[in-house]
Amino acid sequence: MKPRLDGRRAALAAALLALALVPAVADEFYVVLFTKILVLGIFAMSLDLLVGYTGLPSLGHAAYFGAAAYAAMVLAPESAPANLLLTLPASVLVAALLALATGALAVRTAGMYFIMVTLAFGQMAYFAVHDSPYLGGSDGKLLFARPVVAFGGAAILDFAEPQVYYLLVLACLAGSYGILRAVVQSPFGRVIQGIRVNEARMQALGYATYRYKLASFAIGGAFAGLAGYLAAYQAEYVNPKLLGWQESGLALVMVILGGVGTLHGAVLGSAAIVLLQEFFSELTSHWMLLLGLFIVGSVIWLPHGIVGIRAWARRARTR
Amino acid sequence: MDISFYVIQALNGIQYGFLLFLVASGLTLVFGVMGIINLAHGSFFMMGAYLALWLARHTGSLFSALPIALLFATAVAFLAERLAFRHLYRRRHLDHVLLTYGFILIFNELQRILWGNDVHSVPAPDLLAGSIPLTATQSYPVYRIFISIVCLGVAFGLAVAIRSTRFGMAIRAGVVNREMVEALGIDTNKLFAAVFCLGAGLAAFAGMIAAPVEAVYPGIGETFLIVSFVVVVIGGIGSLRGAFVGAMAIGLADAFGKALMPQFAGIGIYAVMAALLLWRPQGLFGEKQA
Amino acid sequence: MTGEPVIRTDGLTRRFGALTAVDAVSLEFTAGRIHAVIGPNGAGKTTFLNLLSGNLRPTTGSVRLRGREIAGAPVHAIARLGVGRSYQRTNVFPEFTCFENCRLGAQARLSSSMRFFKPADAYAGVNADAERALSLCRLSHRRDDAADVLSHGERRQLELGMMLATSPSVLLLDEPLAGMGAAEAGLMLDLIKGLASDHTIVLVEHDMDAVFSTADVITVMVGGRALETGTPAAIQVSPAVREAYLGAAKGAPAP
Amino acid sequence: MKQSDFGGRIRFGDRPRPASRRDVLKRGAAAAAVVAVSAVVLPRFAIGAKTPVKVGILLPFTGVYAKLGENITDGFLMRLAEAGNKLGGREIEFVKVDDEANPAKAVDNTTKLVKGKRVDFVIGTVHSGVAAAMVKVIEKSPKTIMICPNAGNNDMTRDSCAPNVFRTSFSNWQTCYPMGPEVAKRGHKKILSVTWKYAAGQQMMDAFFEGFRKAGGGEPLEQIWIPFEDVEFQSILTKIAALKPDAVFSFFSGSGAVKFVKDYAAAIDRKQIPLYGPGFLTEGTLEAQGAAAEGIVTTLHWADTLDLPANRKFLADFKAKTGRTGDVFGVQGYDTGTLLLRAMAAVGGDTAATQQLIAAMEDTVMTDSPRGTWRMSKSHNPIQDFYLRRVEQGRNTVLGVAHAQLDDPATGCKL
Repeated sequence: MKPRLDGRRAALAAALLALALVPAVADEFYVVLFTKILVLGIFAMSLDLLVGYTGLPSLGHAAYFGAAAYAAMVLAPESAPANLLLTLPASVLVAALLALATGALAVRTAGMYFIMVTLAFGQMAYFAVHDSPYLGGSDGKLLFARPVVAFGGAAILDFAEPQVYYLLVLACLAGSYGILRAVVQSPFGRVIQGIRVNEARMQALGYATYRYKLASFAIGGAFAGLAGYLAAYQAEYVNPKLLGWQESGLALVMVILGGVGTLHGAVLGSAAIVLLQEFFSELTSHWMLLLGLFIVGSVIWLPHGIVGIRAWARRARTR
Repeated sequence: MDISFYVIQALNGIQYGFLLFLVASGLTLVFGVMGIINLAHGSFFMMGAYLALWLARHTGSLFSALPIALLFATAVAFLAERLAFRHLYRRRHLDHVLLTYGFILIFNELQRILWGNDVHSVPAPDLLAGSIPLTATQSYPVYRIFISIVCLGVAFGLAVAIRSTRFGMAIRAGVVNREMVEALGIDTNKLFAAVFCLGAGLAAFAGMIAAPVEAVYPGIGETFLIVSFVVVVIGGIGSLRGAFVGAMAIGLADAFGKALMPQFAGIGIYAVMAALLLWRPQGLFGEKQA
Repeated sequence: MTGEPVIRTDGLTRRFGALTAVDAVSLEFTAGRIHAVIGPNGAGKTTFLNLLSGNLRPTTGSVRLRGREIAGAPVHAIARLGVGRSYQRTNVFPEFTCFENCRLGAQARLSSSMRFFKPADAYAGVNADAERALSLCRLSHRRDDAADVLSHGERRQLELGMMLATSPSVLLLDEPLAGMGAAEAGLMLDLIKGLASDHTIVLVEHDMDAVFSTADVITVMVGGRALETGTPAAIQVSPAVREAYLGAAKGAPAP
Repeated sequence: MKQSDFGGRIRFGDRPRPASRRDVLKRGAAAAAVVAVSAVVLPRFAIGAKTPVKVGILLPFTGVYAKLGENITDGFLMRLAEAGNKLGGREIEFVKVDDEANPAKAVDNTTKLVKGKRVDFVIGTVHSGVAAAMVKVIEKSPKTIMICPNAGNNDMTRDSCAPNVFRTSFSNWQTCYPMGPEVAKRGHKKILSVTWKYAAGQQMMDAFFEGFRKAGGGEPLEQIWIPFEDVEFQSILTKIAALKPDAVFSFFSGSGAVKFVKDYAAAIDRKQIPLYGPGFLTEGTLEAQGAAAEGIVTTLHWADTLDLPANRKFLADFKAKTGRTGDVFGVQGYDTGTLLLRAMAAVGGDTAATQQLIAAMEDTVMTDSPRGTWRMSKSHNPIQDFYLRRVEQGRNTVLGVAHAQLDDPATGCKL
């Protein structure tokens, strides 16, 4: 058990190092592309906590992603960069509170109804923003500039350069991964995994499962919010589509494609989707057809997602 | 506003509700009997609308296009079920979501390749093209009345079929308990294929007859899909009666909501759905969850 | 060993529409005894257990745990009061190891599991409870094996272990011997007997040999009613039971 | 891409690629994510001395606005093809990106063109939100010039005007302001407006009522706002008929315009309550609207029936090359081409001479545009004629000029 764990740690460290070197070796275009992958990676990981660990297949997760993005916009000064140290925690808090409020109702349902209720809340959030002139309506709103880290009025770190921003996003991804990994291995993590497999049994053991599901939902919402904040400043633009069901669906596709219940699979799924989109759209203007065929093929032939490929190959070899 | 406003608005709501019912009834049966969340259900509506457009141009009449388009859409559904869905019945809901999301992309892109991105409109058949003048300023299109009548007929036929045929009995059994279907000696493969095709056929039919009142445009499938989801959840998964009541409720709420409270038109139906689920988590006519 | 009843039901009734599954059942369950509930299929035994464990709400009537009304309380609250429950269908967590399954039970005794950062395996007290439960259910040799590789009998043992890890005072056992071979069943019965001294055990079981050889008290349920309660010997000779059983079900109680 | 064989789709050919990539491509697109990774890590195009001029085209090719994107592109490429596909003597390399009318991807897509593909010019786009985000990126890249061939958000050439941002189309204000006096002139008093609830709709309605008030008209009877891109109008129309206004002023485009006009004709007697709007209501949609559009009066800076030699030539050429009927979007694309050709000729193809390029564009006076004479305003928006048009037998017939050489107020622009 121990050596495998160390091997995994080494692989993680190597992956992190490789990702940290991207701005040094790659063209700005790829830096932006990778920023997108990592931001969506955080988003997908946050959904994986719900889908893969707690068994809550949300189809409205983008609501929290978008809520934090809009919080970032509202909190940003009109014509000066915002202070990351203040606005990031505040935006994440907004997402977490929204998740807590909607989750309190949503986690009372299960299965398909849960999917549908989260979809409904997602759509409500979408239309609330879409129909609000104060938030920019369907046109969305531009952000003045990327945030800075400021102490006592003096900016000490500026994320305007895409390379620097990329490193911020990478640090957030690493931090999120570390925290979420700790969470799923904690007593709390064990409980939510038990709930996913058999909620009734967990109740019979004495767990008030509702509270754990709700806590998980709120934590997932918070990390979705972190991703949303980063997405808003990556595009320097917010728009209701950030909260739309297509965005939620895409995150779900990333999680399932990567492999549920693994966390790192979610990041792989995000990388796969972003890169495939990029690759297919260079091939043909009908890239959506290729992406669709890819998704259909992978769900039929890769039931455990990308992270399942290794086990699948191992089995094929030993056969 | 005078009484005619409310009468016409009610007609509008009922007509929209009927269309929603056709889409939602297929969705709810596929949900209920097969346990499949079919995000691509809206694609069959879209397919119907585009086929109506294309065939009506070639045959010169919407009515002669109907049977061909219905046959085609059902055949596509049959193939999709045979080649893809069948392998995934025993998998998680998540895999169904992923699979059908993939199908949405495929169908939408095929639509783009075949028919492009243009907005099209399908003329109503000449017989039904007129409007009935009601007051000095307003009139009601004959075709919309026609839609309501046809849908009423289909809904009635569906109800009779479900109640009194062997196929209908298998469907009812399947909604209550999937294992029971096998115990009754029904070939589930055949039943599932039939239900899937029926659902797709209903959606395609709705798309076809809706084509003259809706502009035919890319993305029309998803527009109807999401609202149909709301209908199904309000009515209760697997319940045709629920789908009907839900569709009428949403249709009327939409018609009056848009006219009387336009600022809440977008959020309204979702708020209604969320509120209802808090009161009855299984929908109006749904079976209580274990 | 007689004393105050640990659980006492009064006029406990549950209706499903027109059907009365449990009909005005008033029983007492005493500590240190194995109290079996038997009866033909559909007699309402499992429904009765579900009323005790909180899985179902009674239509009317009361359930008192050491004098405290628990009817209608949620499952997890009743479980936290020390009522452990096993199910007809095996309910273990297949991806977890045996130890982790038991730890999940032991962890339920923490005041709260809203602990997010320290690894779950770093709680020494919880680990010790889990090890104890594992040895109680005689699966220590399977400690690090995933539950889904266990045999059917071992899974039932593990389920008992999970329950014991929560340190319950009452055990509600729903057909613990179902689907077991003779050797497995013997082991399980042994286990249950060993637990009797410091637990209140309510046993629903179809295997009559087992019931009559282990139970201290037997209640016969027919059509939702508690027909008769007594020692195995008394039940065996009760004419009312005989009649009801022979009239209502395919099998008669073993002689 | 050195040259586009016009009429077909733009290919992405002659970029140097490693052999392995080509092999992969031959094997088809079914390859998995591994391939995607290797494919994306391509060596970038080396910038040498004799490189072609890079023109980025950022327009919607999928979604509701796809047809507009296509027509703009075709008009633009047609104009460049007329000039031999050379800009100031240099070959042209096109980089075409689908913006999906998605503002969330706009900063990314623009950055991709400006920084990744290092284009000299960006042509785009249709959607106002995308255009606003483009302006934001372009502002920070003073070496790149953006020409907007459609999106009419007022602020682009008002508050947020920039030296290297030009527009060849219109401002939303321009398209509706001239209709105010026209409606007032016809004696309508109680006007109801209906449009999608978004910035463009808001700007257009404001402009119309500004004109209406100035011409002695009163306040709006009622303003109805429909969620953006919603096309279910029946209930709204029932309400309009019940309110009995003198006239309705409305803006929709694309699928919305088709459906609104058809539903309007079916539900409301247009003789009693006539319908007015900016030209988009009947632009590129007449075929789909059919008889329902007959008699609708609109204002726009162009009409297919505009009797000018340049327009007749444009329409004939467009039909010949694409098989489709030219529309205002094609014209805007076409004029964008002219603007680019003139400016590049003025600097002899030297894209580094940004100041001169900008000066040349500012001085442009279009005398041979299909829409008639127009010139660039100080704030980089066309000063142009707005025509009064009426749909007659499926075409927008020009009734006259509603407002000659109309200039946007350009409030807040410091250029």
